[in-house]
Amino acid sequence: MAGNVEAGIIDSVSAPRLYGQPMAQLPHDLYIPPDALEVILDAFEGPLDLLLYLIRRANIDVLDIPMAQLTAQYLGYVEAMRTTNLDLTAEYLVMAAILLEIKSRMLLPRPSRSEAEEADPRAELVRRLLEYEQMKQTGARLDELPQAGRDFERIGVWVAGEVVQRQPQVSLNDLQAAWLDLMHRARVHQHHRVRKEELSVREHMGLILRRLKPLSGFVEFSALFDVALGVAGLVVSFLAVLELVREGLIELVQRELFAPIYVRSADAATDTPD
Amino acid sequence: MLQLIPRTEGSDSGRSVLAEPLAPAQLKIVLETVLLAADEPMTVADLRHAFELDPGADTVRALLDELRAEWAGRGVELAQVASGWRFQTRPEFQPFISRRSGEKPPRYSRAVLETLTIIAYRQPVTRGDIEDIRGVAVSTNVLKTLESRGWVDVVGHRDTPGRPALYATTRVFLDDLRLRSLAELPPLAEIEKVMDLAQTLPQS
Amino acid sequence: MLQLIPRTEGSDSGRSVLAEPLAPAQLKIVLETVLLAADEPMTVADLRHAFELDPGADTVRALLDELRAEWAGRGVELAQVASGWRFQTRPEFQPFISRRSGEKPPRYSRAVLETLTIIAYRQPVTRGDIEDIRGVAVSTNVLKTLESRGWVDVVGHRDTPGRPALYATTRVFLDDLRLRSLAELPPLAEIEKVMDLAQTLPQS
Repeated sequence: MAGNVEAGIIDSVSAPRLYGQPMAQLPHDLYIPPDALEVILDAFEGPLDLLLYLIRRANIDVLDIPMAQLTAQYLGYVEAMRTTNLDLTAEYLVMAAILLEIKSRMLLPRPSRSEAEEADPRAELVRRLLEYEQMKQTGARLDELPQAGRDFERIGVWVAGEVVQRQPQVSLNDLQAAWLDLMHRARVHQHHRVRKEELSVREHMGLILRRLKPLSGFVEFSALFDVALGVAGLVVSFLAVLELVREGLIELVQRELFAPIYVRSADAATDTPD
Repeated sequence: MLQLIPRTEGSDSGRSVLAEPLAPAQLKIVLETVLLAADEPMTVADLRHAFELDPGADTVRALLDELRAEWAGRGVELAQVASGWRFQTRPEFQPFISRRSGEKPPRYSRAVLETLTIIAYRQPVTRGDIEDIRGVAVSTNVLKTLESRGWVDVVGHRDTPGRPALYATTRVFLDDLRLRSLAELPPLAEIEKVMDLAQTLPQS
Repeated sequence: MLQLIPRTEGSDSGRSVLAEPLAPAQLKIVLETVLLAADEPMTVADLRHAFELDPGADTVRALLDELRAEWAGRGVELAQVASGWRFQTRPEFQPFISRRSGEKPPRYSRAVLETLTIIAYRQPVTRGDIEDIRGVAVSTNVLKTLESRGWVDVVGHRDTPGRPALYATTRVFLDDLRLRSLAELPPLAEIEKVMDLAQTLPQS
C-alpha cells in the first residue's frame, strides 16, 4: 500500500504540473482537507524532515530507499505546497533535484570496471537523513531535561539593604608596610631623613584647617580649643596653631590689645580680598 | 545565632563585621544565606571570599555537602551546576509555581531546538554547518533567540572565505539545564535507533 | 519526604504531580518553595492560587506562621511586608552578601597605599611633599581615588608659590580603620625599629 497512488483525486484540468509534466496523480496520503494540509506541511522543518516523514510513513528501510517511490511522494508534497501557496523555500526544490538525480543515476547501468569504487548514489542522502534524524531525536532528549525558568526556578531571595560595591580594604598593617617601603627607599636614596613627628600636633593642624575652611572667614581663637581634650589636648592644639602660623597656613588677627583673637585660613585671606 | 558586632555609622558595608572566626554551624548559616541570596551560581572560591577569614576550600565543600543533605526532601535543592553551587526548585514543584503565576513558559520551536542541539553536540559550528545538517536556512532569529538567552555565543571565526562565526554553547546553557559539563548532556541518539525510523512514533 | 507521583511521559509541566489534597506538612513545603522562588512578595490569596485545591486562608496563614518560626535563627527570614510575604536576608548578613561577588577583593595599588600613608603620618601635606618622600610623581588619579573614598581631603593651601593644596585624612578614614584618632596609628618610632631590624636582614 505504501507508495501506491490513487487516481482521480483531482481532475486533469487542475492537475498540478511538475517540471513541465502534468501530475495526474497525487500520493494517496495527500488526500487531506486543504486547511489541514497547510498545517501539516507547515510543520516540516525542511526537505530532510519531510523525507523522514515519508520514509517513516511508508515503512521504508532507510538503508535501501526505493528512490522512485520516495521521489514521487516527495514531488507530490512539494507540488501540493506550491498549489496551496505555502512559502516553498528553495531548499525543497534543491532536494527535488537531488532526488531526481539519484533516481536517474540508479537507472543507469554501472560501468563494471569502476564498480568497486562506485558508491551507492543514495549514500550521501542516507547519511544526511540519518544525521538529521539523530539530531532531531537528540534534541527531543535535550528538551526533556528540566530547564531553568520552565521546569524549575532559581532561588534569589530578596536582599535586605543595598548591595554596595566592594571597596579595597586597608589595614594598619598595610600602612605600616607602605611606610616601611618608603623609608627603605628613602634610606637607599639618602634624600629624605626620617625624624620623629609629633603626630598629634599634625593631626590637630589638619583638624583646625578643616574647621576654618568652610567658613572662609574668621573664627574666634578660643573656639579652636576644645576643653574636653584636657590639658595635653589643649597644649597640642596650641602647638598646632603655632605650627600653622609658622607655615603660613593660618592668619591671626587681633584688632586691639585684649580684644578677641580671630583666626582664619590663609586660603580665605587670599580668596576673599578685603 | 551569630554574634555580630554592631556596625558603626558611616562604615561601608564591604567591611568586616564579624571579627572572630566562625564556628562551623555559623559558617553553614552564612553559606546558606549567601547562596539563597545569590543571583548566579557560586564557586567554592566565591564562597570563601564571603568570609573575611577564609575557612578553606575543604571546610566550605564539607559544609555544602551537609547543606545539600539538610535540604533533601524539600521543594528547593542545593545543586552543583557548571558555574558552581546554587539553590533551585525541584521540577516536581513547578506546577505550583506556574499555576500561581498563571502562565506556562513556552517551549522552544523545533527550529530553535534543533539548532541548539547541533551547536551543543557539534560545537564549534558555523551557521553553514547547521544548515547542512538541518537542510534548511537557519534564520537569524533562531540564533538571536539562543544568544539572547545566553545559551550560545560566538567563540571565534573559521578561517575560510567570509570568516564565518563559530558558535558554541555557554556555561549558562549548562547551568540552565542543571548540568555540570557537556559530558552530562544526554548521549546522542544511537545510530541503530535512528535508522529504525519505522519504530519511532509518528510525529504530531 | 513527599509522595511524588512519577511523571508520565509527555506530561506537560503545568500538571500537578503532587497528589492533592496535600497534608499540612506537604502544604508547608509547597508554600516554602513557592515563596523562595517568587520574585516579589506574595499575599495569602496569591499563595492559595498555587494549589489546585484551595487549602483556605486560615490554613495558609497558620502555615506561614509555622514557617516563619522554623526559619528563625537563620540568615534568611520569612517576613511580612506591606505587599505580602517574602523571604529576605537579615540585615546582619549584609556584609557577607556584599562580599559575595566572585572577584577577588579589590586592592589599592602601591602608589595609593603609600600616598595614603604619607598623608596619614605627615598631614597636612602637599602633593609635592608626597612626591619628595615617594621619589616619584603622584598622579592625580591616586589622589582622586583617596578623595572619592572619602579618606582624604583638601584642608587648605600652603602659602608658597602655586599655593598647593594641603591634604589631610578625614574622620571617615579613622572610622573605616577603626581608629579613634590618628594617635592610634602605629607609631613611626616602632615602625622604624622594625625598619632597623629589617635592615640587618637581607631584603626580600
